[in-house]
Amino acid sequence: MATDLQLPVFTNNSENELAGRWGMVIDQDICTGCQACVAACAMENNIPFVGEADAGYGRTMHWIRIERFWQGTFPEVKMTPYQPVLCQQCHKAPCEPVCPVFASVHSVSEDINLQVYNRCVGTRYCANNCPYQVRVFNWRDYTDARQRPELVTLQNQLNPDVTVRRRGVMEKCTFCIQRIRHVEDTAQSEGRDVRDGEVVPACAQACPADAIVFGRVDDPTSKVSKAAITSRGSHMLEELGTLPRVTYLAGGSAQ
Amino acid sequence: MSQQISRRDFLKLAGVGAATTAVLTGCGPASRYVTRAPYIKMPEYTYNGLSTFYATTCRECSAGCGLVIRTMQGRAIKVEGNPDHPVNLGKTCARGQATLHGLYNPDRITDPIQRVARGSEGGTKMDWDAAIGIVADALSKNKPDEIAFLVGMAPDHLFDLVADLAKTIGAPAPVRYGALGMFEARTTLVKAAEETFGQTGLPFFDIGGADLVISFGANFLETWLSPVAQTREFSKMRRGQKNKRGYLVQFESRMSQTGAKADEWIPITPGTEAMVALAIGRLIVEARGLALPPAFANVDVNGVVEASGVTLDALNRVAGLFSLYDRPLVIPGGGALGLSNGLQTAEAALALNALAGNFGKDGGVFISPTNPLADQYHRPASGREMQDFIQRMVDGKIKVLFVHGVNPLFELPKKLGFGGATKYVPQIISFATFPDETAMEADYVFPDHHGLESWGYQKIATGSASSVLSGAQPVIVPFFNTKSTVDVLLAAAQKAGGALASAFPFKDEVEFMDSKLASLLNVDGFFSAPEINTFAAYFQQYGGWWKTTDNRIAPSSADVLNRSFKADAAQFDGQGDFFFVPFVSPILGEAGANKPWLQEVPDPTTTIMWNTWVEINPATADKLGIEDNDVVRVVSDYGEVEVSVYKYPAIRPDTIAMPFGQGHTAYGQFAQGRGANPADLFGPSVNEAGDLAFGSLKVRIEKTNKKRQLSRLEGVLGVYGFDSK
Amino acid sequence: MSSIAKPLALPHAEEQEDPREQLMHDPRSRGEMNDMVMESMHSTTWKYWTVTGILAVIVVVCLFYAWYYLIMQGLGVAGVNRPVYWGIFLVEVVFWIGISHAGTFISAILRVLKVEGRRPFTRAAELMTTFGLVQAGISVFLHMGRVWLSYWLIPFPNERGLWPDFHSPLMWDFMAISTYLLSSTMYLFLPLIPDMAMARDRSTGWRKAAYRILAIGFRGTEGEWKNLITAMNIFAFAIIPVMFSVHTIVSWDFAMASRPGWSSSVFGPYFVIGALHSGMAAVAIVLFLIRSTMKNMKYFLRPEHFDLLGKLMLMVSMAWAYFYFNDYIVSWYGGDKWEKIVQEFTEKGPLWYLWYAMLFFNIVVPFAVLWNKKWRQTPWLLAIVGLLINAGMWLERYIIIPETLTINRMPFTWRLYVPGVEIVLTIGNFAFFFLLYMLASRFLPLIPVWEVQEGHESHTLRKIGKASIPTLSDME
Amino acid sequence: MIKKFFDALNQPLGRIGVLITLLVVFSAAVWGIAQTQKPPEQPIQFPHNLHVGVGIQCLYCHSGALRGASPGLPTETKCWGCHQQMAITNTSPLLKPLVQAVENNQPINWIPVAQVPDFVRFVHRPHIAAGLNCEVCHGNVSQMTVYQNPQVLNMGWCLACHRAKTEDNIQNNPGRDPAITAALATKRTKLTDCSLCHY
Repeated sequence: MATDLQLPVFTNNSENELAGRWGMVIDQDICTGCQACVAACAMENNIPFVGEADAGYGRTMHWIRIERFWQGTFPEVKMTPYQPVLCQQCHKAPCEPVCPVFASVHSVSEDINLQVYNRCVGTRYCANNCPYQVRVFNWRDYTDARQRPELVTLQNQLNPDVTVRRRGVMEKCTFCIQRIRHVEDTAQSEGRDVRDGEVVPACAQACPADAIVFGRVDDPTSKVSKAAITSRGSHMLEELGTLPRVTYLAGGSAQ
Repeated sequence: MSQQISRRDFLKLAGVGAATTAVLTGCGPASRYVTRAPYIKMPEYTYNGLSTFYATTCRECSAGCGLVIRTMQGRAIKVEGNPDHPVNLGKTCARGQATLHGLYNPDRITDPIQRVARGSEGGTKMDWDAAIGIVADALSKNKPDEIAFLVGMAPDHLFDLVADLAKTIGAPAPVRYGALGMFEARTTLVKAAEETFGQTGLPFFDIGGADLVISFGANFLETWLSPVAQTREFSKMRRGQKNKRGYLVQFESRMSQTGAKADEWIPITPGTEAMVALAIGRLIVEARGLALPPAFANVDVNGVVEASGVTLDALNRVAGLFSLYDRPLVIPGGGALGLSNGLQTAEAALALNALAGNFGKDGGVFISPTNPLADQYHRPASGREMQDFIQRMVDGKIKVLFVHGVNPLFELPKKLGFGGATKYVPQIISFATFPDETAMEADYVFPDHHGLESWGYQKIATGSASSVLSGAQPVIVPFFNTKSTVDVLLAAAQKAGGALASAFPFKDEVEFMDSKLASLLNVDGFFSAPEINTFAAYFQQYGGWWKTTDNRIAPSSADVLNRSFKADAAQFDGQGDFFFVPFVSPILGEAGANKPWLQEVPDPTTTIMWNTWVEINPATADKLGIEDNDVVRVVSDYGEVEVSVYKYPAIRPDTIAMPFGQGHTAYGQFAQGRGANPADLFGPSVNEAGDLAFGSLKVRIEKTNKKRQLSRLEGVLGVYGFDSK
Repeated sequence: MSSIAKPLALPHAEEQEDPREQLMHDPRSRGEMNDMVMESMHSTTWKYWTVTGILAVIVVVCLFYAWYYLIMQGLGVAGVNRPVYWGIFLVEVVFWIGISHAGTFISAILRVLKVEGRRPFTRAAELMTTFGLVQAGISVFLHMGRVWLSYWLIPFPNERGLWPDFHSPLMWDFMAISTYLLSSTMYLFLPLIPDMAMARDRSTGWRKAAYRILAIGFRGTEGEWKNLITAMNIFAFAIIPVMFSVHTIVSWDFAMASRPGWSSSVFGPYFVIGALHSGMAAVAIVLFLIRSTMKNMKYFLRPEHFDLLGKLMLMVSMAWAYFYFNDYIVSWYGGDKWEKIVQEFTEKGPLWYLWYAMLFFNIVVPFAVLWNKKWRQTPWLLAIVGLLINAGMWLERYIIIPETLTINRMPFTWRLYVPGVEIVLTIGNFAFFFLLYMLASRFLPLIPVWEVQEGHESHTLRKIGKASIPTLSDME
Repeated sequence: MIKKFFDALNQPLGRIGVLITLLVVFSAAVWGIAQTQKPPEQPIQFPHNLHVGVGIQCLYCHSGALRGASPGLPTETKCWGCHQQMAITNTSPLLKPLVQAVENNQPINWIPVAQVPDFVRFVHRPHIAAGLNCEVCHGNVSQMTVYQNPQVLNMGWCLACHRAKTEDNIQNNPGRDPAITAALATKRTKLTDCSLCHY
């Protein structure tokens, strides 16, 4: 057998690559924290529910969670603007180099972070190293209908485009790569480029406030690139140099 | 197959044997020995391996958002919003997303059942012919005025049929009820509009057109009226305008999700909203140096400051906002209306709108468009009407009760006595899809299809500027041996014979729908068609029919300001120390508790999952020696519940709050025995409009020395510091 | 070779402690020593079998059955959650690797430095190395979510063209631990050869068959001795860098991660010293147990050896304290927001008592006890100190892993860790270690008897001041 | 006793015993693996050779391959469409299951053979679009009765082709055109990306 000894090469920071490919803008000022994205994501990506005890112990499987904090005490109490936190699809992702088996790996063609479920051996190092804490682990066999008989009928809802994960596997937001792939495939079959706004992840699709915008960040005319150009924009934990692909627009009274 | 295949037959044939076993085996190469069953007869518009999308209407609440369901090989896979639908424009809420967990819920009632004894689990299975016979007997063998229909809030084709049916046999009109209607205080809104404008209809608040929104308790981002539409409008208000950011002020005693989005959240003593509104009006008039109109003449600003706990500065600031912004809008709603003076609050808020001069203008107040199929707005039953209904039951005036789409045993306050009244009704027939509390008490359960398996239309009450009739169609073949209630009633009418049979000569519900839709032929709208088959085909394809014009009705506002408004302090029942603020869980709504994924979606403000909590101000809790997760007993004059404590920073110290949505005693494995129901505490008092004054309660708290851990998404260590547990 | 050294007549005998209290002063004949060691291996009382049986039951239930349960149910039965993705399993890994360091340190470094006091207890320490590494390896596998795929960490050519990622510290870890396990096993085996030959010549039955294989034909010729000594010298020198690198690499699992409280450049030496700290203490416990439970061991293991061990423990404890505060002060002085929160959390958070307990056990206890020579020479006291130090070092790892992981850069997710099935498996792990040791104690000579004899033969007692010190004889 | 056992192993007969035991274990493993590779029992012993032999195109029945991920299995109505016109349908015992299924409106439960694991998302369309014929992967179906995979459908096999198609060599780039070289490199990045198949 001819063995290909080529190891995936970690990309350098050439200007071109820094431009990125897919990106997201989340406007915290109009996010109402309604959790539609959370539910939509779960339905699209076959995310299991874990039950009350595990949910209360930090084992929820949400790929996107909405954070909020309290400031001050009554009556001057304020809630910080809702902040949906999902995988930031870092260009220089801390989760990637620590995986011993390349299960957490960068997709060079799409410039997003991948989690290859079937390669994952469950060391959970990537989750430790993720500064955003957006990786979730299948602590139990949450999807096994033999162990959870209530799933027998519920599993009819599973999306056939997305792998159903079993115990011991790390997972995270994929920017709905099945939708990206589907749209790319359609565009290719029609002999054209992917149009702006054609790829819509489940969260952005559901968001009643239209607070989530998704698209190509390397295209300066795309909706997402335009939305990101504002003084309100920032990246989460920018100081770590992870080059996230999700831009947050600050909430509150900033113009 | 020789005869003409109706549209429904076609779908039925198409889906039989669709593959369900593949793709389910998970992350491992274990799928080798699965089998694949191809379609017997594939629908012609379906391709192997490609999804098929069906437009339909969401039935999770009565707002009626348009959905597009992605299906594959006969299975419903994903809920997406219908981008054309004027109510939601392609967006959905969490409840809408989880509707598939209702469709494929493991606890659904699979067959028609005759209960051995009321309240007992299960029962003997029947076949549908026998079931139809029982319905036919019930319709024909009872005196017409002893037949009662109790249906859900959504004004759909079933409601039309039942209304027609009742009219034909001479029975009392069907009663529509839903807990959301109670918490929204729709009757109060409608009554206030009627008194203020002299016009019947549900007020429409054009949030998207406004640049300043002042809300008195209206939780319009959560469950109030049409949340998805209002969220979209909110987003337009906040960031959709050029060079201007919309401003939201929220008056309420407990910070709701809407309050969390407010730029200014002003805690206010419950029941003082009306006077605060009038005081703001007076301050505006005074600041502008105008003559004081009678509307605001009676209010004493200093007295208001004292009663409401809102500082004069705050009142002045809010009054000042009216001059800073071009299109202010005042919304009364939710908890503020469910008080003994709720009608006053609604009217005072409308008076403020009148002062802002925004009746019938962009960013102002309208009357919601009337529906294409209705001449005027039919509001659901108010609390008082439900009390009358229950009284009729107790008096033995109801011999047979048909229940569909509503779960009065859970949704009505226990104190109203529906549970006790059922024993005076000899025959209760439920059409419930799920084994809810009322279905458990019914003699017969003839399960209806899930919303995604059934045909129908829904008359949209509000949420869109145009008049909308939303369409529904089955997206999959019925998963269980259920039958559409409309079909059951139509078949029963045929079986009963006589006038009934001739009044309803329809083969099935699609024909019935067509008969109703016929009035829309050749009417200008999103599409129009000259004959019914074309129209019906478009109707299914686009998920409904709607006008493309602005059909909102501008209210007449001539002399609102010259009326005199009252603003009394609200009356509170009971001797407790705390005001009680019940609110509908924004995630679960009234009927979401049986969907596991909704249970696991965290509450937006507290991030609690899977349970009920009571919100207490941390300072109050410390004073009482109560910690997070302590179980306390909340006691009102009418009942008590035991519930875990959540120390909520944004609630008045003299107020406690509890979400509605849990506390089921039936309703499937995910809902049963989980949490507590705040409606158990409610009293029977109603406000002037007849809506239940559910918030007019004073309760007290008793410690129980028990602890029950609440499941939170938030990490307590990080959000509240190391010291808290 | 000289004849057996005779006890010297000391000029001021009445002022001296009895010279026979030291092993070097108390030589017995070779045959006698061999028989004493053989007897210690053969004497199996009912107590021994009871303890072994109980341990075996514990291992089967708490380790193998619990592991099966863990694999079938998934890691949900353990206490790990978000954000504490690594729990007690990793604590155990670091702990056991730490324990394993003492063996090499005592055996290799002291051998290289020709410290005579090491002779009777090198074997016990080396066995600890190997068995500790076995536990560490088990803990690594316990920790993995899909352990049945763990062979993917091994670089082997496959049809997919996939390799493990050599960027990952876990990969280095995997390599380092397997190298260390291999080399320490070899290093355990080499000095065992003459003893195996000795045992072969003095036993019958299956033991003889087994020893015959293990002795690989060693007969004690000059050439064989020469080769053996050369091999041991090479190994002794070669294994020292391996030993230092292993724990440095283990520390890189943490130091390379971008977690507050972890990314610290001093972690390498700090972890090595920590490993020695717990390792020395563990040797003290094991020596005490051997001495008090096995036959004839009071002859070989004497207060002088505990004294030496006590001194080493004191020294390492001071070094550990230096490195700990080095790490602490740097992150305190550095003023990074998140580092500060981590420190505040460990000191004032809900688990503050662990931090104080750790400092007390690791610094205060050895300081208070080990300065006193008499106390150092009291085996049971030293064993208790060792126990406390091990508890302290276990807590130190607990603080570094699950407790530090509680804090991250997303305060919304901070959550405490409550161990679940880990506790059972930890019990199983310890039981397995002791079970292996128990079985080995009746199969392998725990005293490297040839080394002791070599010491007797090649050393004489010299009087330096008032003390008589065994020194290399002039002949060498 | 243990010694006796060890001693016995040292005898020639003992050694042969060890050898036999090892052989049995090894051949059981081989047999077990072989079992998983056998074509499964199908509800109808569908003769591919016959159907291909009369000139039916693959895509006539498995038309989904042109449009999307799954080529799909023909509906019963499609089978019946032809078969109801043939006399053999009513006589052949092999076709009994089809007749029965059609009469009872029952689905036929085929067992998929050319199958990738669930964590692999294989889409047929781009492969057809790239000009691959069905037999490149599925072998010469005209020679098979019940379909059988011509090779193990594993990742190495997929990747070998993805790599070969994108290699910068004489076959793919005869003129050493730098533009083609760049295009091949881009294509290779895409075709060897994990996210192409695993999500």
